[in-house]
Amino acid sequence: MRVRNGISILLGLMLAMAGMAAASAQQTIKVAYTDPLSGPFAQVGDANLKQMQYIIDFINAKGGALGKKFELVPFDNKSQPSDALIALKSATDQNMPFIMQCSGSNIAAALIDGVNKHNDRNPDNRIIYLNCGAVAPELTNEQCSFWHFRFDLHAAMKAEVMVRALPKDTTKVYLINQDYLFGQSVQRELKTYLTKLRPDVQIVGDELIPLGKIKDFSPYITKIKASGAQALMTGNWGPDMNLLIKAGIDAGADLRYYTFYAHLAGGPTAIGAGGENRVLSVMPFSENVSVETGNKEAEAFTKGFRDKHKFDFTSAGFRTIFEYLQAAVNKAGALDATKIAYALEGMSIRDFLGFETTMRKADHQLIGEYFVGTFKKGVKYDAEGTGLGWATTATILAKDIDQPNSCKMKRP
Amino acid sequence: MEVFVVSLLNGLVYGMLLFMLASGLTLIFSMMGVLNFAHASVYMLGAYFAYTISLYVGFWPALILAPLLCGLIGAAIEMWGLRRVHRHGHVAELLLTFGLALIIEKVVQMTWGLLPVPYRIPELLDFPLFRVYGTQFPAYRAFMLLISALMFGAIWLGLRRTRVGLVIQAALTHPEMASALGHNVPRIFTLVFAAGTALAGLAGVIGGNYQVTEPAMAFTMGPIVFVVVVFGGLGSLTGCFIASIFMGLIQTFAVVFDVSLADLLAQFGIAVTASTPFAEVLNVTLPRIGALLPFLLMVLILVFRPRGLMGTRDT
Amino acid sequence: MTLLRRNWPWLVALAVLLAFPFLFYDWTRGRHSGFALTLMSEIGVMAIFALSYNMLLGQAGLLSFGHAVLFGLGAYCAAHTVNLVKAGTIWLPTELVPLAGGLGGLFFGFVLGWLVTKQRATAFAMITLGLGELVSAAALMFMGFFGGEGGITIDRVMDTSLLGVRYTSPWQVYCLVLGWAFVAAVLMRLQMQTPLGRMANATRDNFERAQFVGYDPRRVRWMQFTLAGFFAGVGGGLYVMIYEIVTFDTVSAVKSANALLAVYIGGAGAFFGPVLGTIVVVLLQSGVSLLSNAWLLYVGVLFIVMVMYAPVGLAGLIGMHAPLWRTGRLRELLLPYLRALPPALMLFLGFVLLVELTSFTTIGAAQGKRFAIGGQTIDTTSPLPWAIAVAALGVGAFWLRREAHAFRLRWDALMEDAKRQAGAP
Amino acid sequence: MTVPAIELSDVRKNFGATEIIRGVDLGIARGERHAIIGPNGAGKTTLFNLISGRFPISSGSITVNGKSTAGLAPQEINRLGLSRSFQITSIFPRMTVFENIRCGLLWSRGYRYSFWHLLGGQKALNAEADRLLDRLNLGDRRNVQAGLLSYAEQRALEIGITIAGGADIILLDEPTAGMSHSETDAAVELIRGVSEGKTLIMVEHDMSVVFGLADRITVLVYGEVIASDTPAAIRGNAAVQEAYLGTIAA
Repeated sequence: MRVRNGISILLGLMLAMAGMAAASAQQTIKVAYTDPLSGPFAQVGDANLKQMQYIIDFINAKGGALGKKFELVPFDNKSQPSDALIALKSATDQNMPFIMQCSGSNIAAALIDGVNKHNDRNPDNRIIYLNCGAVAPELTNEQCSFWHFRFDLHAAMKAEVMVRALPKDTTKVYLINQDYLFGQSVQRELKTYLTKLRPDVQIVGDELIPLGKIKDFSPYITKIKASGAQALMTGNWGPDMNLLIKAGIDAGADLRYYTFYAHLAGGPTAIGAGGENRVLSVMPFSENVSVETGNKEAEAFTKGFRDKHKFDFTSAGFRTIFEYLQAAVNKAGALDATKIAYALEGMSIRDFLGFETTMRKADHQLIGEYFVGTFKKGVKYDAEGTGLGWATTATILAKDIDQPNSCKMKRP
Repeated sequence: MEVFVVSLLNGLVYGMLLFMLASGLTLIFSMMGVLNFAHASVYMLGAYFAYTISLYVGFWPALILAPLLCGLIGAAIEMWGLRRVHRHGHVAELLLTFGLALIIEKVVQMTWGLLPVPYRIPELLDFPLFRVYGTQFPAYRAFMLLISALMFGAIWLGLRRTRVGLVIQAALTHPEMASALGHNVPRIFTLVFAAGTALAGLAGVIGGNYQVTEPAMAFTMGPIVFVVVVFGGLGSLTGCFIASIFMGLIQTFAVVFDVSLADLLAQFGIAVTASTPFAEVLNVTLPRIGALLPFLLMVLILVFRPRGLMGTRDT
Repeated sequence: MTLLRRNWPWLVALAVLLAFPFLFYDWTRGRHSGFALTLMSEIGVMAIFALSYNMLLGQAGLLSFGHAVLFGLGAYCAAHTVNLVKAGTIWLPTELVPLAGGLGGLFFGFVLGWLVTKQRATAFAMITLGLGELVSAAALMFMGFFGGEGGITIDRVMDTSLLGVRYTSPWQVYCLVLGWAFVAAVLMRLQMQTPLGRMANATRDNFERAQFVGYDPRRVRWMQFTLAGFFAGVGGGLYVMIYEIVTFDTVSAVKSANALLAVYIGGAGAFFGPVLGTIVVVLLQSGVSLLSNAWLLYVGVLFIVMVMYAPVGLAGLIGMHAPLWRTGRLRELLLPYLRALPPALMLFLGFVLLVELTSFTTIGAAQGKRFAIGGQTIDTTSPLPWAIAVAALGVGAFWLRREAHAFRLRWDALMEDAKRQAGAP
Repeated sequence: MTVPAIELSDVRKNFGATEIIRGVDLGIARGERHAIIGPNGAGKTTLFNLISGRFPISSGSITVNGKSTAGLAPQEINRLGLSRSFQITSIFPRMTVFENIRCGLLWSRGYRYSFWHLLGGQKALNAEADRLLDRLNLGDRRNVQAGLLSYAEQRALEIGITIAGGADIILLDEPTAGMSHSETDAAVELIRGVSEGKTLIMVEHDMSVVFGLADRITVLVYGEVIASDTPAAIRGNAAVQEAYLGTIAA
């Protein structure tokens, strides 16, 4: 009896689900965007979404592509690869030509694999994956794909940037990273480039910590101090970075913190004034760059976001992605993923800060300039209302980080 | 020696923070049998309340007001939530708090946003108290130690010297006895739950600026508190205290000792190479798994001694 | 023949589920909706997972916080198996990949079960919690088996199919999922009626009594845990077939919590409860999360409402109507239900409006979204929508209370009648 | 000389510092109906718990059907042929009456931990469970949830579960406690019937039940056996009169 009832209800629910089916005509160029929009990492996706929306409005005001406007369609992937793949299915159902994702190399790996298979199996309904921040080097090396384009430097390149920005008088460094694929590769690459570019630097300690499990970093600071390190290099993000730096500042350790992510949303707030002149971050963009280079157009663009959102524009660099899209779609002349992908590879653009960038044909890795900023008082645009902001201390040009790759690209 | 002393101090501070959170949960868990999943959420609420209050009237009033608010919320949860589902058993109670944890996280996100809030240490305490071998010991940590020690003393006295305390103590070890003694059990339950959540709130007030106040802080702190409570044992505040300090110290010292199972085997003349079975596991060093040790210890102690370290009855 | 007569609902359900995706079929382009199929496949997998979880919670009274460990490890086993098959090391028909996952789950269920089933009740729950944390941390640390953050990827197109299907389209995979889900559900249903299944109930009800009828409760728990591991592993194997990747998320606490939510919302007491719960939870997660930022809040509130007012779950609520159905007086409830509907709807809409308004002023607005109902943009800063929301909430709640009281009286009277009627012959 | 059903020699049990059972020696012959009586706190139930393996003994030895129970778990003692009921009703409340009885039967009919037999198809087993239900006068309550039965019915069900497994030694802990007169009479008849040809040991406060059923009676006072004899002898035993019956008579 129960079973029978259960089944009839099940059927009823399923029918209700049918009501959710939807199809829409293709009036805009839809870009599916999937990142965590809920759960513990919601801040990442949330911050990106706001900034992209602003950029897209800007690009659309400049004409969009092929006379159509770009439209961002967000999907919450809850940091789960399976949900990202469901988002991919949803995007292909609606014939969206692009899917974009920024956070988490595990999800990126799943998406590359999923996009490859989908495009293989459905030649009439292909999709391009735009990677705006998943940085595992593997993604454009062993796992490289014709359908995947990465618009951020990968971990090895960032490591090189960090090493190049290390001042001459720093000779003892300590490496601390999270114990998973990304952290491990940062650790490895930092060592590689330290030996290669700075043989004078001594690595006095290297440490892997379990991801997101440490609540008190004081013991690590004690250990780091005991090692006599002058600088700490870390790819940590989120609480693992915030708590690490806080613990160091609290203990009064005389250290400089070289990070990958201190400039991202939440970082400056968590670090606070104690990080002045101590915290450095490797970044694709800082609002103060345009001030420092006197680029009025770029400054107006970024200021517009601040005025509108009362919020830092840390990822204005995403504008480059959409400028590439705009150019590539126009060049391809049709919303055809294959044609757009061919148009994208090898394309070069002078970005809005005035630097040359190239989408490397061999591995679909964007090579562009990168900055290292120091957390300082007295800059024009401060970060998160802390009164401190990022002053550029080093600018690394594309040619300096044009690392080789091992990609064997298969083209359709 | 230097590392040892500093680590000892750090371990103590962290252990005391854990104790502040865990003591409330021990009270609740031991007496009502409720494994309160929302406990760490209240800890988070405490931090956020303190942040907001300190924006208007400063840190010191927040130190009193925020825990009170948390206590009120706790009382509300007990009276309108837990009491209702009590007859459906402990699983239902646990699930209720589990649902509350989900809701509180979302409500915090909706109220204070997704990013960390700038909840800072009061300026009065923002200076290094003393230096040990060149490492500063911030005054705020000493303050944390002081507060938690005071709290421990207050609970201790409260349980020993007041009438309600004596009833609670009796009920801690023999929950079925309290009602037999003719006490208003629902009222005592409400009181204990409110007191427990207020303690969590207090921990939030002084832990929120020591760590980072953000919506994920409950999620990261939650499991470890359970570990402490279960490890310490049901019905024993002393056990809880020892477990907190122990967990604080073990995580601190695990960082210092750079050894792995492979090193241990090497002592016995067995060399671990890449081709050894499970080489990957054997080569893991202690600092890499330091933060996981509490979970390992909890599993082990539950398997072999389900009443925990000093528990008066089985979990 | 009697078998068919008694079990026709199962077959009807199977047929309907097979036909169902065609509701989403895109006739203009001549293809299935990949989203709908993947979502339904996901429901199938999660339903198996939830049913296997209920083998512990519902059947044996064991509250686990780490069931995803078995699911995930099963998935990893299946993924490695597929890669071995692809490499030509072993031969296995594509259709039996989930079985490889199941055997993996069985193995880990047996090994880990030895540890966790030493205790029951809260101690059991805490051990599974700890174990879940340990395994999910290990999954990130050890590259060999778990493949690190990137996980293990597979290609499900294997050329070893027994049916000659290549499983390139989501539709083919959906059929595979449906088949396995059906088989697994039948097996789990049957397992309930075996001596072990019954003794699991017995140890849940009264483990001491079970001892004094000759059974070792621990052994019962262990075996039940192992079997639950098998079915969770089958689910994991199917997961691999759908997504062609398995990452550390599959062993995470979030996945375990999902099973718990599904089972409890659906009802642990009835066999189909977890399936019902899975549908609700997956739709909330994948459907509502597209519409609303606050979906997690809705899940939490739904969950709490269920725990407080309907601990028997959705299936239990439906089951309560069975006596009336038998006596043919179900339609007498129609009017009371209809009367309770408007206030309930009002309460619900008021609540949703309030949540959405709040969510849009704090999170949504910053995202540059507009709050629109039926194309009409709503200004979240004006007091009117807020007043409407609060009023709807308040009036709805008050009205529902009154209707609920009337409903309760009618219900009790009907049940009393039904009981007398049932007792009469 | 046949092996006694149960033999206790110098059995002691202490909880912490308190010694509850203080050196009990007791032999119970096969086929005997044996009652254990004594004032509250005498340790009767504790003795049952020791015999059935619920608690470990502190010292001494217990044999069941000639085999020592040292270190055995309750279920292992059960498999030696000993079954017991509880003072506080102990059934499977969320299962039906029929399933309760069938659970009692499973082990002894060799089903063990099987997960491949479908119980619906085990005709002999189900028929046997139904026969037992009829004997317990619970036939018409067959499909009711056990937790919903009346108190007396639950007690009857508990006896049913206890004897279902076919154990030849049956321990009943206050089987008629809390029953009305008519219910008690029915229960006594039931116990008399089901213990036919078996060894029965029971703790009971109702003296009419004790003297109506028992072949022998053991009197336990403060953890010590002060007398163990036929009902008639016990009735006449001065020490018992003094320690126990006297208080009731007075």
